Amino acid sequence: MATLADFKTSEKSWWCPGCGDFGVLAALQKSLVALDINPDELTIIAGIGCSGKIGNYINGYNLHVVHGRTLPAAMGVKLANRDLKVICAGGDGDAYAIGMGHFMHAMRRNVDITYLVMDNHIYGLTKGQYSPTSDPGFQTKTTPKGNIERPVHPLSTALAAGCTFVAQGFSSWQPQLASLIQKAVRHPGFALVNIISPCVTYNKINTYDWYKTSLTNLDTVEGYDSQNRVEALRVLHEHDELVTGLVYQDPTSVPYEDLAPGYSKTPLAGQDYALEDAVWKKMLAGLE
Amino acid sequence: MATLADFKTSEKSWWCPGCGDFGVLAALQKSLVALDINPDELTIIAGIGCSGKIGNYINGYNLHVVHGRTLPAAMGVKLANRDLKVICAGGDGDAYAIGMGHFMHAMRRNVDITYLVMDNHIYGLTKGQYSPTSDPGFQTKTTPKGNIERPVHPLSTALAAGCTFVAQGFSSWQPQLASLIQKAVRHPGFALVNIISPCVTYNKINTYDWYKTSLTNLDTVEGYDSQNRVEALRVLHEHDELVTGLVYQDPTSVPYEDLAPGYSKTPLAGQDYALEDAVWKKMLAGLE
Amino acid sequence: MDSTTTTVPVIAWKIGGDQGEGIDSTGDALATVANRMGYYVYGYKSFSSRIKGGHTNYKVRIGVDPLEATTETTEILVALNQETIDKNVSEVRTGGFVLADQAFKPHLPEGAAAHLVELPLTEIAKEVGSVLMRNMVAVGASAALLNLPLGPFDSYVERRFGSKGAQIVESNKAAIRRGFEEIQTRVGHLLDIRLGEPRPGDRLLMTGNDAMALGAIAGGCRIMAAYPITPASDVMEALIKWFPLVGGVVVQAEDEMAAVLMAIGAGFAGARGMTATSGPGFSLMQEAIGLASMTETPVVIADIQRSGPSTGMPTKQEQSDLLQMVNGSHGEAPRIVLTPSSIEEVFADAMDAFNLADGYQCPVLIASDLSLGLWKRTVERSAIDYRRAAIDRGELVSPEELLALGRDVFKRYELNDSGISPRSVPGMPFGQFLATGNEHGENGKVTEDPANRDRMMHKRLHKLDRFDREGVLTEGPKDADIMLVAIGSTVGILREAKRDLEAHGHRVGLSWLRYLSPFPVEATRAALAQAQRVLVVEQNATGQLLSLMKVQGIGHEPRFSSFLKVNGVPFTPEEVVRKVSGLLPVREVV
Amino acid sequence: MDSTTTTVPVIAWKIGGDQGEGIDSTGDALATVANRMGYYVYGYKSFSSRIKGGHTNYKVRIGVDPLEATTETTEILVALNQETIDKNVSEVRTGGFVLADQAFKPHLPEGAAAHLVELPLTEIAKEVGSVLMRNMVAVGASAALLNLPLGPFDSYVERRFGSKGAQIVESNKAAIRRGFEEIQTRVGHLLDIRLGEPRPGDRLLMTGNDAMALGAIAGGCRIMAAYPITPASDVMEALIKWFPLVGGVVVQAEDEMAAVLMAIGAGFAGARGMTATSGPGFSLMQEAIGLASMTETPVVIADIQRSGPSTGMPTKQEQSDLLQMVNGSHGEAPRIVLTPSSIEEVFADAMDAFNLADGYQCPVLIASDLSLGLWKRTVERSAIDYRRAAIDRGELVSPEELLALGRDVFKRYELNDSGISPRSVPGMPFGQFLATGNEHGENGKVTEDPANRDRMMHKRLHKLDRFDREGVLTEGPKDADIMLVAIGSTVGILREAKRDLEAHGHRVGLSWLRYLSPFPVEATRAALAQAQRVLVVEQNATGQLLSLMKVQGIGHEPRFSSFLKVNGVPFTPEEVVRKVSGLLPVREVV
Ligand SMILES: Cc1ncc(C[n+]2csc(CCOP(=O)(O)OP(=O)(O)O)c2C)c(N)n1
Ligand SMILES: Cc1ncc(C[n+]2csc(CCOP(=O)(O)OP(=O)(O)O)c2C)c(N)n1
Ligand code: SF4
Ligand code: SF4
Ligand SMILES: [Mg+2]
Ligand SMILES: [Mg+2]
Repeated sequence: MATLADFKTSEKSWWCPGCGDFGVLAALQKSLVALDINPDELTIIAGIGCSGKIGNYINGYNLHVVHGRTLPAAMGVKLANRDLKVICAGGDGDAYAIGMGHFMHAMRRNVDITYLVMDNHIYGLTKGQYSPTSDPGFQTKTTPKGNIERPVHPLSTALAAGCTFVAQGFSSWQPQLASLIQKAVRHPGFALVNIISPCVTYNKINTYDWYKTSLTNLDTVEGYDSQNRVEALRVLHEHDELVTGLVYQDPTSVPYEDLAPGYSKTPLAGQDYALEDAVWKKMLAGLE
Repeated sequence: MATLADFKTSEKSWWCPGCGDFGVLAALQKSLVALDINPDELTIIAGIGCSGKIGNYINGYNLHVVHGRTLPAAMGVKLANRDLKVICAGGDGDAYAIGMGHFMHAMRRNVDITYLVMDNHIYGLTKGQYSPTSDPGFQTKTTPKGNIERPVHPLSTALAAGCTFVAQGFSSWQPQLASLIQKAVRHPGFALVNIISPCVTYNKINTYDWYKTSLTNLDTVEGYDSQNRVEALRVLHEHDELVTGLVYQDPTSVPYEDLAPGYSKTPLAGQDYALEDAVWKKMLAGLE
Repeated sequence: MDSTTTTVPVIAWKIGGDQGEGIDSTGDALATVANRMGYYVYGYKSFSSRIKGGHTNYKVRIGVDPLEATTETTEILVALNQETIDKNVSEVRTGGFVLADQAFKPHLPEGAAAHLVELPLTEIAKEVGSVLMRNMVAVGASAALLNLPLGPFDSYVERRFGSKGAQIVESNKAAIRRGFEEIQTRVGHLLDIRLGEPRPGDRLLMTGNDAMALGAIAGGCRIMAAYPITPASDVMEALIKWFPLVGGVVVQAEDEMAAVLMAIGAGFAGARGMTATSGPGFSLMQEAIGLASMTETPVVIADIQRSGPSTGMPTKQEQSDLLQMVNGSHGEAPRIVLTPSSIEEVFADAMDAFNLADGYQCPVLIASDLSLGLWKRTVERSAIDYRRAAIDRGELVSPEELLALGRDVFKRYELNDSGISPRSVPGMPFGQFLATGNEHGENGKVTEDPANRDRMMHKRLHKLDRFDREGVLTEGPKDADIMLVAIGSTVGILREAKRDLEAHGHRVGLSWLRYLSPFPVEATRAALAQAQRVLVVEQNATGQLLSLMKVQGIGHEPRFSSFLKVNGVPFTPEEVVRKVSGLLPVREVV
Repeated sequence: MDSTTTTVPVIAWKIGGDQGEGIDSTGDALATVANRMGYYVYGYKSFSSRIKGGHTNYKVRIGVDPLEATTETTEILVALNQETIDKNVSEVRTGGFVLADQAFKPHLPEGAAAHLVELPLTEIAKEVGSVLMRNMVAVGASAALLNLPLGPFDSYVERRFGSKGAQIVESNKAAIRRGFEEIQTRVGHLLDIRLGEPRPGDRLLMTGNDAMALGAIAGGCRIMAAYPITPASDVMEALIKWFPLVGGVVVQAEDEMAAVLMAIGAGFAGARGMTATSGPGFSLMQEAIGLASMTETPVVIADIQRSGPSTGMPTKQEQSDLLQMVNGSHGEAPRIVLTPSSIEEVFADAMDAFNLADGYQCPVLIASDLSLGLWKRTVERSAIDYRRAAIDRGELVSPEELLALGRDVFKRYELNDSGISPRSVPGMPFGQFLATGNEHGENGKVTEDPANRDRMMHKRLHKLDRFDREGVLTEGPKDADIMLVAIGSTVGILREAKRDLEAHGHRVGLSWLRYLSPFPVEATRAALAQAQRVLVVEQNATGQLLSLMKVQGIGHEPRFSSFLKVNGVPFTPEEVVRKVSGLLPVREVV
């Protein structure tokens, strides 16, 4: 059984002191231990951004892809070796700007992937432009007069897209976040955990303090039913998505891997790819 | 005032006889007349697919772009000349597969564009692969054993994305479709009309007859309130999106053009771009 | 009239009508039967980016020797409408036949050299069951004109329609027989030529796209992700059909960027992944090619080129993505670019591509083209052999080595002489590493150290220095009067032209490049050094292959010239013969 | 000690510390003041793809003549931490100074040739208000060492911090003064060199990205869409600042494909649109470039190149997207590629790009690079003149002509000698047309007719035949001992090297290409014909510029060679001098 140390690397962090991403990293590492995952079967597919550097700090097989395209790469990884634990991580720009198309389609396909979006409402690494989740009116380098676009609502969007597991955590609320990550990894299908992860350098509005007073913890909402999609949408609307906890889980979720016709039950990676003569003949039969 | 003839071209249609796209074309042309639009101020930005050929049959300024990217091109057109009527059209693959990211972001920006998605649940032009709106179990060239992906729900997705006008029409129900298109064009902001437009060649399941018995016309639903987003989501869920009519309109919608700081009130196209010396000096002042 | 009939090695047959009228399956029926009888077949379709309506035609050349191109003349034209006659009659050679449906009151234009045979195709079809059978009646009539026996058609129908029930089988058979008899009883065998005897063998009738899919399967590919696009879609569709037999999986991606990233993800995770696309999709994959190159992740990308730029002419032939294949993606991202020139080479290259991708740990691009991808041709079964090469995963670190190293020691990008570092794959204890598109050190960690940068750029760029596949193949004399040079489907065309030119007494060579990256500089130089003249024949407008040669200092001399075509129609051997004849002094046949 | 002080034309100052410690604004303060005093300034930063932490430094060269590069030695190093000393002291020349904050107990390594001056920077900062003022104390101390008067610093502070209230202004002034006095009283002016007198003029201090934005505005650009990326983001950010003054609009797009399509849409609709990006984003724009080229829609795309491939080293210099700029996109898609080599040329090219895009109705790419885009330099105000060229919209059909034609007659793609067809824009009656990425006829309608295809390909490819801008600029003798050749920011480096080499008696020429597509074949040949040797200096690994020359038959001879660098650090003039000295026989200074 792996320990916390097993999931750490010698790499020194490149994040600013106080960055919310430290909390995401910590919760993830704790969850990996709690889930009894083996570092060799762990794959982290990370995007480009401050957030995307998370892979550098976790001992696992890490693929750091081009901006916005973690999810298709992760699908390729999972389908190549269905025994692996596949975790994607990236920022709100990576996920919801350039990555939006892949995000929507990954949810529809329901491959067994956990997606941690480290949402700071800003582009950190490129030094402070607004992001798709930035609030209206928010002033940034590219919105000096305030943001005029309607923000993406990741959770309602995920529900509309048919995502089978939708949750939101807060980097400061470690126990809940860690428990959400664990549930997400255990979920058989695509699991989104949008994680509020404040940027202390470029976002002086959506700060730790601001969130602490704005967020509603769904765990404390009496009678909240996380299996009711329509109800979930209503509650999200009511709270302008400022909630944490498990928003929705489809208990009947069957992952893509189990539905794909003819797809190998054992990992494709590591097979010898030998062909049987009879199979080859069968393929060629249609060409005679 | 333009007549129907003014919006026709000499081009012979390349669609299969009976294709739903004929109905979309007809309703659009009728609407253009009813809206008293001038063919010179009409721009159609069309995608790639059978559907994308619609621009070829309408007398207007037509930009036939690369697959999936009508909406950003349309934004460029509208911002270049805010006096133009900007209509986008394309298929369900163009809109919701390769174009999904742009679709989500165009809705957030709320530029005054009308988007007609000609939805046949199939890739027509590439000869019958399943599309993002294909039903589960649907057998196509690429899903010989039946589709295993959850379909995109364009209307709920649009609502989640903050779209300020969401409607669905049916190519066979001309009067309603034409009226929806007119409302959409008049709407100050981004307007989505998803149009059920059967493919008679590659989709033998979602046929005209099938739709005629499956669709609920919202115009006939007593008390349906098209200004209530949450209610709209509930009704869509209830009918699995098989409805026609105006699903939602935000009466307070202000288009992007009216919010962009400093953006010219008169069309940018056609200006002489002359600079005043004082303005130039002001710009250079920060570089002294 | 047998006495006046010459036996010929090839006859060309063509059927034309509107798209959506079953032209494809009719041509396929004839081609399949001829192929099974032991003839060599080459099929070629002219079609548009449109589903129903609009003229389309399918030409099938049937011969006693291998065929590799379509040509300018036709012996038998089957016309389902007048447009077909108007558009195609000029290529029907004197004495040839136009076989037309009475129903549309066909007529030949003034001065046409062909015979018109009006047949009640629609009428007969209705009699035997349904107007849909019209094309089958035409097939039967064609068989009679071609002097082919009916038996093989019967077995074709049984195989093809067997699953649809006895009635369908019988009425199809009847349609063919009625067409056959109609010719026999009404006109007899009127062609002044007669096809030579077939030479039965163990052969297949297939396209380059079929070969691509089969090569991939044989090469160990088990994950394919693609987005539909003409003329590449059927690589995906073939794999969807065949993969379930070997446990593989195809994902129809949301776009080409997703498709190629899925394939890269698969490569990272230790499986063999690929994608297939055409120009527009290939342009969208440029960023990802850089990622695979930088992270040294194996991936195979097939580009079935079509007419560009932009949407261009989606159903038309071209070879104009070469420069993008070699140089596309920002920065300097080493890759391998293979250029198969025949269906057999497509199979071989597709199969080898996966060993090469694993072996050199880089993206392998396969440059096919529409003609090579879509047109059916007779191929020896022995050339499509899954045992032609063993699966070779390249440099992999062993579990034992990793165990000996322990945690945090393994260097995924260790520098060594070859530039190829043994890799680990997820699941191997102590093999963890970071694969990143950022510049990185030997252990994979991101670093901007200038000295490391130099070393890593050198490693990636020079690992291909040892690439040692045969770069150029040549047929004919090296010191030829003229050396024809090409890649892709143009090579088959040149081979047919070469035969003709040789018949006219010219000493003609044919050289074709088997890959463009790394560029086979020495092999190209050697192949072309002695030729009097060199003609680089390309289906593009700017001479991209010659440009690639010129960068290497090959092709600047006046003995080099280009022959280019970009109008969407493949070169014909005849065109090449005319061009070459214009360049060379006339020679007597010896 | 004035007597022993030599007057020099340039002094280099450098400040180093952790990222996020205000190194940027400190360097800017000194550079701005020096520039306003009439000195010429060149700034250069070394930074990482990281927000806080990690070493960064900012070097400012201050001189009495124009400067165009960063060099290897430094006279004054301001160190805010020990790492700065360790990493940079080797470049401090003998007699130079290391000015360090006492707070971290600085020490010089064994054998360092510099003087260490420890100052209580932090302490003084605290005294005048806040530890944040530490850098300002260092600025003051530097001013004293450099022998600059305090007055200009006071006015800088007033301008810079005026809006933040009198107290901030005063405490900043105090910090600078205290630093200044500290040097004066504690060490005096110890440098053995002294900067020559400034030559006041009307100058600006700006980056190439500033110039890009200003050129765009002057060129009539009013729509810009982009996605943030280093080192291109500040083109967008500058336009966001300036566009409201002229009614323009910037859209921060969701990705680069959206950005370029927005710019294309704007061009179609008759406005002038652009986008700016760097390698990864540029790779994503390949498909769209083909669309603009095929539809003959004007659009301007700036690529501020950085180290590739893939994510590469995002904050490091490189010039490795050249081949993709010239040949990227599938098929054959004509475009113009401009290569400015200085901030002034960036301004000129950005401005002209819009006339060229309208004039040739095609995409215009501007190849800038990180060094050119990000580093501030002194520029004469007269070189940044919005009146340098009139707006020229190119061939436009007039409303009268359209009216005379009536409906359905206008041919958007009419064939003519120039290949450039007068265009209409939405809003013009009877000017309607279809702009499609499919091949099309003169009226814009889709067609696959082979003859039309040939004509249209010819039209698009050959309209650039008349492109007649000056292709190559040369300084120095054409029959030089060595001709240095480059593009982009490398040119300024070579100019500095050339001066040095000349001082050593060499006859050196410098040629730089002003565009790469269409390739200025004759101009390049002419410029290089007479040189004894030609050295093509490029900041990439494979010699892309030389490759482009070689395709044209230029550069194969042995007198040509390449000097390449790809480790992320720009060439220094010294490096070039050493390289050239190695190639040339030693000459006596005459
Ligand atoms: C194709 C491409 N475009 C742009 C960039 C530049 N880029 C790097 S990170 C980033 C966005 C960062 O924002 P986010 O995803 O929210 O991550 P954060 O830094 O806030 O964690 C961008 C635009 C890139 N690397 N690649
Ligand atoms: C980048 C790119 N990828 C793929 C294609 C091929 N392609 C043309 S149309 C189309 C999809 C057609 O489906 P849809 O958008 O639903 O339109 P329909 O034909 O059904 O109206 C595809 C994949 C392309 N033209 N460009
Ligand atoms: S810039 Fe913001 S997101 Fe990036 S490391 Fe710093 S605090 Fe975190
Ligand atoms: S294939 Fe389908 S969508 Fe395309 S034209 Fe025919 S009926 Fe319409
Ligand atoms: Mg962010
Ligand atoms: Mg469709």
